[in-house]
Amino acid sequence: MSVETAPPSTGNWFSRLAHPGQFMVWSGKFVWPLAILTTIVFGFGLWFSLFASPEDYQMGDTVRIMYVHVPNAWLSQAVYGLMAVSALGTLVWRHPMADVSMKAAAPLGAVFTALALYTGSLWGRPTWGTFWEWDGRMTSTLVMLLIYLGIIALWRAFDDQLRAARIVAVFTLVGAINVPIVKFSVDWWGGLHQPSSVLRSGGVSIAPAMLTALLTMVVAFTLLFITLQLVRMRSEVRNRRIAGLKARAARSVR
Amino acid sequence: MSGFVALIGRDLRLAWRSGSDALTLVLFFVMVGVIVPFAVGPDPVLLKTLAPGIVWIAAFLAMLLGLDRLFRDDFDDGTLMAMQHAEAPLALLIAAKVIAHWLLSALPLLIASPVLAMLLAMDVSTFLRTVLSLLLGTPALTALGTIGGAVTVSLRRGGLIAPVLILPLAVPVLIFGVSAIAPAMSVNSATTALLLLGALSLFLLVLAPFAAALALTVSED
Amino acid sequence: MIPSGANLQFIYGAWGGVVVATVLLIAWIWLEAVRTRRAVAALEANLPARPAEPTA
Amino acid sequence: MSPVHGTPEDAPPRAIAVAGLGIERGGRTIIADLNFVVPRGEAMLLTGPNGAGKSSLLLALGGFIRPLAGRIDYVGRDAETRPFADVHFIGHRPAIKPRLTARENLQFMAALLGGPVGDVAAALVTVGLSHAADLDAGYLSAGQTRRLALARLLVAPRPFWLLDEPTAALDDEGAGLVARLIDAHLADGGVVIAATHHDLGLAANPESLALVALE
Repeated sequence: MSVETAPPSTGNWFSRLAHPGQFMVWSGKFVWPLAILTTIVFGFGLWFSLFASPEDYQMGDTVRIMYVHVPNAWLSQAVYGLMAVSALGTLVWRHPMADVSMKAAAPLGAVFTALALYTGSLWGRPTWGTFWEWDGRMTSTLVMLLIYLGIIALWRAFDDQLRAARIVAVFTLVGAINVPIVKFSVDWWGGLHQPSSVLRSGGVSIAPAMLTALLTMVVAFTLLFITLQLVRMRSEVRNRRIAGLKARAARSVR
Repeated sequence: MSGFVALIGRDLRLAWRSGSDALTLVLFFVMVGVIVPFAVGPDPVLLKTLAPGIVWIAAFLAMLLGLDRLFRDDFDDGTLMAMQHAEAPLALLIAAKVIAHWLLSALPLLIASPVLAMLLAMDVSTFLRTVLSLLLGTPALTALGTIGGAVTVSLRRGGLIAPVLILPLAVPVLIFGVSAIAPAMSVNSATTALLLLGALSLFLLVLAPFAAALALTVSED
Repeated sequence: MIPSGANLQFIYGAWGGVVVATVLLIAWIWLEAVRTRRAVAALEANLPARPAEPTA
Repeated sequence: MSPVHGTPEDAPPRAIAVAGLGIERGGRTIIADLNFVVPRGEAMLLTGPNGAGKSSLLLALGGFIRPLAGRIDYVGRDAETRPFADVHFIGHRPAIKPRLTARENLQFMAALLGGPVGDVAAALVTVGLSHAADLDAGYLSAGQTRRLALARLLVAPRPFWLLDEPTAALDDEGAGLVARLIDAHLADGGVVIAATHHDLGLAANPESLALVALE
């Protein structure tokens, strides 16, 4: 199935806007502006978090790890949320770009979740004394990473990516329903065995300067995700075009 | 001889292109390790003593999980029949399959084992001994897996029977494997376990290609 | 002021890791974009006579 | 590996001889007391309704099924080749991996089936797949996949051919290709036994053996 470039005549502007051919047209205009905006916000973020914010009275400078940990932890949830919405888009509204966005987001979600785990374990290291502590929130992030990697493995298990889209969408939705349950049970399990650690009780008093740094970093990472997601979606649309062209090349007259 | 090399190359290229088999195996291996603390509690001291056993059970199950796919695809698309008519004897081709299967299942597990070691609070020396025992033990699991895969290839529902069939035969591998690491063992009995494990692997590596070849030729199309 | 204090190596470790990972991620996605753009161009360039059926 | 291109006069005797052959499938005897000889340079077509045992006979000839009774002799098979390393068996399943390109599939087959290194590129041209050589085989149509399977006959020359409905999924042009391949092989002194539903249009009119569905 090669990607038609002519947009369907009927349908509201939303479905016309999201038509693969049209998507490639308007998304192209957004990539570089978004990239520049992301760099600027990161500039501010770095300035705030490394220089223009005070130490924590308890942890001293170790708190600065928070500025990279929290954004990644937030994105690990947000990206899955986007994938769940895209899954709905694929199954319910049959949106042509929905499965493209779902497939593009999976590896990004996995990377952000892995970074959340990495920074979390380093942040906890001074207090725990080991790189890994079966703390409730950290463990649920680990389970989240396994779900992401499972979805990536599921995508790669199919030869035909179009048939795969709907099946992966079903699993993503099932996952979306179960993620809150997993998080609750793991947190509960964590609480069972652990005196509340600094991470859990949010013992960090957020000074105003810290808050601005944290929010700026969250916005910066989110913009980074949006830019990368857009570029990955464009590549995915091209991958489908390649598959279509190859199929036509095989059938073309010798 | 060229068939031997071509088969290994083909299997590695196929696995590289899809990549999902190796990733699934590693995920299964890590997941078995991750769920144990949920069951027995996160106490690092307890986990540390159980760690060698957990890592071995995880590798053991992951290897058995992967064996059904060994011949399934080749059987379904007719390549197995071509292999029976190959220039090289079938046993030699199966030896190539054993090597390819080891590279695609045991090696990813070895590479992923540090993750499990960290999760289970293993100290470095125990971890190194675990990797050594896995290195010596997994060839035996691959060899047994090959026999299991060949015996059940023609079964429509072979997927489940193969691991159950092979598990009892693989118990010695688990016993020697874990005892080669367990801190309680004295040094020389640990090394004896390691040597026995190596011997077991060598023996099974020699036996498997012929046994599997026989199983495949006998399982009429 | 530049971060200082006891657990310096963890701060640098965390930030360093994130920076390296982000750079690698951007590089991989950039290469993927370039690869697919070139592949489409190549395939479209030597697409033989357009077969009869529309490209539906 | 005896070269296929033995000169006709002093060519060593070569044939597939079957005597008193009995085959049972799924508890039913479907072939009983079958006798025939297909000498060098000759082809034999197996015809008959589905379930008459055409495929089973070919599987038995290919050594995949052990016959109930009787003997199958490959006359002229030289001592040092492995029993079936001089037989090409092409059944319904093409032995093609969708994720490998057409060229990679054929290169693997050439290495697997051994023999003098047949030229993969030339074989792809002969079967009309040169334009799709570097495409994943998953993109090929059923007919093209069948051609790729047939290309195996060219890259690893072997005297005995067992073909189960070689023209399945092929258009007329494809069927013409099969006829040309078989004619060339017979001219080289090869032996071909093929199960087919319709006339293959071979140059020399081949013997044909109509298998009748037993009881």
